Amino acid sequence: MANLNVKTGEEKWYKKAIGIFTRSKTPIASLIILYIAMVVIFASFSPYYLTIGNFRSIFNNFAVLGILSAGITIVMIGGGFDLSIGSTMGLTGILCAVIMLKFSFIPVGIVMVIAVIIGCFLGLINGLIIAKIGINPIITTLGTLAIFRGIAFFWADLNVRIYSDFWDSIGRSFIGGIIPYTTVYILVIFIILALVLKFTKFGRNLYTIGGNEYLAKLAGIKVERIKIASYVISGLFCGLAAIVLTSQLGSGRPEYGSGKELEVLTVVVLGGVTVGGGKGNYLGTFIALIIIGSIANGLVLLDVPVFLRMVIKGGLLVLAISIDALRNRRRLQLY
Amino acid sequence: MADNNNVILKMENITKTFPGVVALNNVSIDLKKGEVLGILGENGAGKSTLIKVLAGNYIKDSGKITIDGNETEFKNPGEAMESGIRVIYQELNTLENLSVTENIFLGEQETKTPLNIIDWKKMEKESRKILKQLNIDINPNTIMEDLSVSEKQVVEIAKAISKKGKILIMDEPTAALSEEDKDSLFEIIKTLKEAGVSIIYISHRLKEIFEITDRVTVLRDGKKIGTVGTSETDSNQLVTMMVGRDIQEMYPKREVPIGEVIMSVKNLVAEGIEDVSFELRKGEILGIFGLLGSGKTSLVKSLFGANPIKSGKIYVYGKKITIKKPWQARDNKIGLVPVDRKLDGLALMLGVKENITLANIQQLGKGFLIKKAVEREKAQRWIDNLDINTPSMNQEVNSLSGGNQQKVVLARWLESGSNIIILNEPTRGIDVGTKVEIYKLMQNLCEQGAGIIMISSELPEILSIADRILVISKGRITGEFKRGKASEEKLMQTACI
Amino acid sequence: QAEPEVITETVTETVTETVTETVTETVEVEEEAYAYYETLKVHAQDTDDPYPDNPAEGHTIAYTDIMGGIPFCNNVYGSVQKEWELAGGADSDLYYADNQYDATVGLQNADILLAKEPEVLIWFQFDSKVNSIVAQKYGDAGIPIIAVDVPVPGAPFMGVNNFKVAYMAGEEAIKRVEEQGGIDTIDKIILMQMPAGGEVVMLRSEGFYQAFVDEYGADVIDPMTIRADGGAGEAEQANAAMSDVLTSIPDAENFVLTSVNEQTMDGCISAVQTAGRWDPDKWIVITQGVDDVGKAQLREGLTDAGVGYFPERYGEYLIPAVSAYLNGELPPPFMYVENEIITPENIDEYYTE
Amino acid sequence: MAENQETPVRKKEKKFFLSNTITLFIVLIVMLVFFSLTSESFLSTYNLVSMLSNLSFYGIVAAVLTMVLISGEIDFSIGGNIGLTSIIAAILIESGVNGWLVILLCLLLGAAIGIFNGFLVTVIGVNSIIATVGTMSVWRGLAYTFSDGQSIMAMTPVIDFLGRGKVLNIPFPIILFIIIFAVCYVVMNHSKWGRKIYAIGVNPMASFLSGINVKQVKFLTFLFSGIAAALGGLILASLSGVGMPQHGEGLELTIISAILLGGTALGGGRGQILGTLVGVLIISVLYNGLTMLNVYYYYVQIAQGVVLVAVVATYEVRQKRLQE
Ligand SMILES: Nc1ncnc2c1ncn2[C@@H]1O[C@H](COP(=O)(O)OP(=O)(O)OP(=O)(O)O)[C@@H](O)[C@H]1O
Ligand SMILES: Nc1ncnc2c1ncn2[C@@H]1O[C@H](COP(=O)(O)OP(=O)(O)OP(=O)(O)O)[C@@H](O)[C@H]1O
Ligand SMILES: [Mg+2]
Ligand SMILES: [Mg+2]
Repeated sequence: MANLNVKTGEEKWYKKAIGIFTRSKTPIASLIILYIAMVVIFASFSPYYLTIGNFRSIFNNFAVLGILSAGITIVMIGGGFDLSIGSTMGLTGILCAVIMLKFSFIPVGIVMVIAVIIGCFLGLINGLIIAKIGINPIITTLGTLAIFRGIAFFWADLNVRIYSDFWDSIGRSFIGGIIPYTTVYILVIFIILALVLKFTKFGRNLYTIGGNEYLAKLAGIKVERIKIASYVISGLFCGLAAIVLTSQLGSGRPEYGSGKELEVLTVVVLGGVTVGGGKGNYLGTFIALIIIGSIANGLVLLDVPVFLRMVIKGGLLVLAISIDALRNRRRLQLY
Repeated sequence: MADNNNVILKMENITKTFPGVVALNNVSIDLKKGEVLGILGENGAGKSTLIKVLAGNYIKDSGKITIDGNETEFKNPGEAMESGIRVIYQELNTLENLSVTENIFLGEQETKTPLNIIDWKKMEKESRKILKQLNIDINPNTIMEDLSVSEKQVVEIAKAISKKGKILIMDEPTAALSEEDKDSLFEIIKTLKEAGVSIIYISHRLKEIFEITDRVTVLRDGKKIGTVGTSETDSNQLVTMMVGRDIQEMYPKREVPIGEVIMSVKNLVAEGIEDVSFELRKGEILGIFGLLGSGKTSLVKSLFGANPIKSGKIYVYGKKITIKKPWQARDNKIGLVPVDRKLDGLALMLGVKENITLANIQQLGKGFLIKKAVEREKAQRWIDNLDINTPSMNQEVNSLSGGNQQKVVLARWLESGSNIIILNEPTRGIDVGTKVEIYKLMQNLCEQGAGIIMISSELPEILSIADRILVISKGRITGEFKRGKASEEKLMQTACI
Repeated sequence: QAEPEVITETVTETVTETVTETVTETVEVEEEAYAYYETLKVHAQDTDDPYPDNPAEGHTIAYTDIMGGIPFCNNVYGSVQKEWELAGGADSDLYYADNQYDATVGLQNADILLAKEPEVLIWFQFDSKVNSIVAQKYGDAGIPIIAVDVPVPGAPFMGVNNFKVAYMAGEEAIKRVEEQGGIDTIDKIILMQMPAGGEVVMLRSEGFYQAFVDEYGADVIDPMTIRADGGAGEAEQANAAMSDVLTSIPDAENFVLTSVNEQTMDGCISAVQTAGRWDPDKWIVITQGVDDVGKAQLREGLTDAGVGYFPERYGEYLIPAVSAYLNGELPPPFMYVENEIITPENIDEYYTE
Repeated sequence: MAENQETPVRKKEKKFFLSNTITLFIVLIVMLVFFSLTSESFLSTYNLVSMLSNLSFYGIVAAVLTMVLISGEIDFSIGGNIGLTSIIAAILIESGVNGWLVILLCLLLGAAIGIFNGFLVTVIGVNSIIATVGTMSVWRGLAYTFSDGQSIMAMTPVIDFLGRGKVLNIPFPIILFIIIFAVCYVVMNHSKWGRKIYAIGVNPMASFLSGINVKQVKFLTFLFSGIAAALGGLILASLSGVGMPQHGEGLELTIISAILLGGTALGGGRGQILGTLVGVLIISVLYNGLTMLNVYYYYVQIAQGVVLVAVVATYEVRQKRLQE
């Protein structure tokens, strides 16, 4: 269905429609099937599953994950990697909380802007090291993962609680009591970024760089600049995620966001973003996000013991990605 | 404008060294408006380096580049492109998981106002137009990985001509092209020329040089030997300039007695090929000819266990064998020199020695460990026998020239004692001098009792070197010719069936 | 306050040997044998003056944090530093390492500190079983250990009696349940636990449960109890766990909630708020510890009461105990903090804002 | 003969490779000197020996994982594997199984884990990063499930010896560590199999077309990394005296940092076992020395991050200069 391998003939209109999001091949079809299967299973075992309240909680719970995966999708399509997102978010979060605590005269709106700036700045550091010195992104961000987290602990002894109702409402309010604001943010972010990828030079050049950096240089693309920009964008979304996270938790702590990187990685790779770059899109990331969120939620409703959930989550990820690998086997089979 | 009005580009006294290699030594060329300048030279002569210096890929050590009378120095390819220099590089540079359209407009997408949004419609239309000009039927929405090597090469060409430049550089654009595609390319070159575009054309095929260029510059060992008007020279002179000595015969052919059947293929069906049967004899060079996408590569890959066989039988020395994986082919003394050396043939970051012994690691001494002395001795033997030009056996193959890389791959199979050797476009991108060496080598092997299957899309080569030619079309054998009984026309006719 | 007999009885039913031992021995403590310790402790609790005779002067000790940087630990370490200086110890003679909630890190730290040959080790680590190796190493080297909050085999224990504080919290909750109209007004009792901390830490919520069972009977309590794993005592993980819990009980409205520490509670409450199910009148929330976070929660009216551990006073037990060792005396095997129930009403008596 | 006629290119290259390792050694030596000057106890035998025993369990895993990385794959599930093995070992010990049998069973478990990972990556064709991130949480989850989230005592003579025994006054884990590094060194530098791993890492397609069984070689590297992690889990259970579901949590990133620090390239083809050895030592010495100096853990963390990025930066800068 989503196999857009159109060697002959014209594209059907619906293929074109999907094609906006999926110019490169992704496991969208298997993901959708997986999701439907999950919904059927969960719904048949739990009467609560298909309630509005439940969807509300699914969507609100993956807000932070969603915003982070929005940023890293950009980085990974460009052939990069960002393991530091959890730390970047944690550091940004605690800095915002500290600013609100110590400089309470600063309007909350300004603090939000500061959060975004801090996030971008941390992303810029990653970007500069990766693009200018040319260090492998995994290594760089493995380093900054530790460094940013370490810096966040400078403020560990402060008990930074957030007393701004506005700040609190960012991650906790619902439109008409049903649709979480966070879902709206995610949708807006994903649609904008999908359009950016599809219809801007920046977006297309990102795919080129991810596909083959040398070639991108030959094609006259300003590779360094775009790479740096992609990390800044990832940092920006870490900043936004930090706002939502501290809002949902009502405090800033240095350890917030630890271990998030692997969760986010799971989402985007499940969504078809490849680790080497050059592939992926927001439709895939979005469906994967819903799947990951729904698994967590469904396992709770099915009353699966907490430790077993970890096993099942990991197992489902392996299963989904295996099905996709088998589907694409012809391409990869050789050795 | 001090210079002659006509001269658009001047490169003067360009020197470029790589660690241990002087790739360009005081080379000067000039290029006039609307002319096609050929550059000839053996492998490693410095042709690609010269154009890469021009296109901003490499920074020259010294020298001067003047375009339109202004001295310039491009720090990166982007700057060169902005000043109207377009390049088709020797290596394929396509993005496998993007569409043809995207590849053609790589980095230079068409946009529409407001907001500078990418205009997909326009790009698709343009692509269709360009591909049509090139006379090739590819849907611009196809994903690159579904194309064959030659189709990809056409897309490369389309990419270079999609935006009009002042100077168009082509580094062996026809290496992977069939005759027909070459003709369409030359039509386009002529049109561009008329429109005032200057072209630098690099090729190892003398025939093409005579067909399309106005002047030819010959390089040897990083030095410029001279520039001559194409109409005032002949191939003997050019070859002499290139190799520094006379080459008596372009296609030396020694008669080798043809012996018993050593391999026979019956009703082979596999991905890309349908019902193929043939025999290969001892001492024979069996040529395989076919158009782009006809199934040549698929065929030899199936013989080598790299393309799953659906049905059919393969006999070697009368014994039925199963080949599911390359190691089975190797153990049956079949060797394959793949068409894309860098991608499929060599472990570029390893040394010459390691690459020569790659198929025979298990034979490097008894037991678990590698006996280094054995390995050195084996590598040295083939470096000497095949005259592989390398500073040391530990040199990374990455830095060898194309011909020498090809010899390394060949050495690997000779080392493993293969006597059925499959060569897929063995002389692609290889200079005349080395070509002759490779032909001789092939015949030596035949004399020693091997049988060779050679895929080639270079007509003169296959007509002169092969003892027998199979023509393949749409995965089936459509014709078989003995040496001397075939002609270019006949081959093309049968290939189009 | 609960009668010691009651506790002993309940403990034997539910708890492992270590703790039974712990509690029974509490009853038999002979105060006179530890006069040196007692004097210094009383001095430390009463004043901020230097200890008489500078008992720590010229000595070295080592201290480990269970998880450096969290408010509870900051309070404890701060008081240890303060008392150490009051006892005449030099700042550089107080070796420090952070166990990071990680047994492997703890083992390394134990070795690193042992290489520095301190005279006493104050050991604060979350898993009591790993501690047996540490005890063995220091035993071989002849260096005494004082265990903080989590027992170390053979070492004197300082901190809270987990079961006792949990039981206290349970009784406080029951009082509120009764005020509200009895157990029928409650839909669910949620225990946000930390299995990773081992059995002893589990008592910190199981005691709470036991108090309810003792009051209303297991038939009533068991069906309404939810045990959840709130992670390693951090807000973010607890937040996720609480969201899961809420998902699984969409119809429940009135709750009793307790957790291992106040970080965890912070995560729980924010999850309830985020889910839009927060109503202070419908939640009876009792916390453990009353560290800086806990104080803030009480003052904000988020929690109803907390069992005060007074982490900022841990040093007042630990350093006198250390001093006892340094001067050839012994500290008592059990040094329990005197816990108090802290509520928004009485918090100002203990802590000024 | 040709060996001796090395051109400037080759010489420069040699220098380049030496320099990476030399850089690393210099960093290590500078650290050793610095810490022995600033801390009296740092150079004590007790400290050095206990540091080595404490790093042995993950050093072993790092050595074997280096092979996986050179072959172009990665195994993130080692940490989960360590946790699961330590728990299974503890459960077996608790139920009175003989120590030798425990070791055997746990190594078999490790092998099974390795086989499963290898199967996913080589047979199904799943990207190894994502496959092993997935299995990581499977193993970890199983560890929690079997132990109900709690630690279990793991003491029995044979196991005790594994992590805490001594031979000729040298702790046994250190001996194991040295043996396994030596074996890995010989395998990667002198064996046929090691050569295949390098070749595959550099160009899997060319290796395949030269008759190397790429899948088989990769599969085996996963198998060995599974077994090594299980051995690591056993040693850790012995060092700590308990099986714990948290054992090895976050260790994958530490180990991979050490390997990368040692100059192994992600994506395969380049790397040295010796480099990994020094990488592991640097990470441990840094932690040990800074903790000796009473430095807070988060400063240690910053220092580790800075060293990783800075050392790798010198590699890159050097390589760039070489290319110019
Ligand atoms: N990046 C590089 N690093 C080191 N040496 C190089 C590099 N590129 C080219 N060389 C060397 O420079 C010389 C000139 O190479 P160049 O590629 O220009 O030759 P060419 O004439 O294009 O040959 P061919 O016909 O094989 O393409 C060769 O000896 C080659 O080995
Ligand atoms: N693995 C494959 N999967 C799908 N199609 C394939 C595969 N291999 C080959 N083909 C298709 O089979 C046909 C024959 O391909 P093959 O590469 O053998 O042709 P060729 O004659 O070698 O062409 P060229 O001269 O371009 O290399 C082509 O249309 C190609 O697209
Ligand atoms: Mg060239
Ligand atoms: Mg082909």
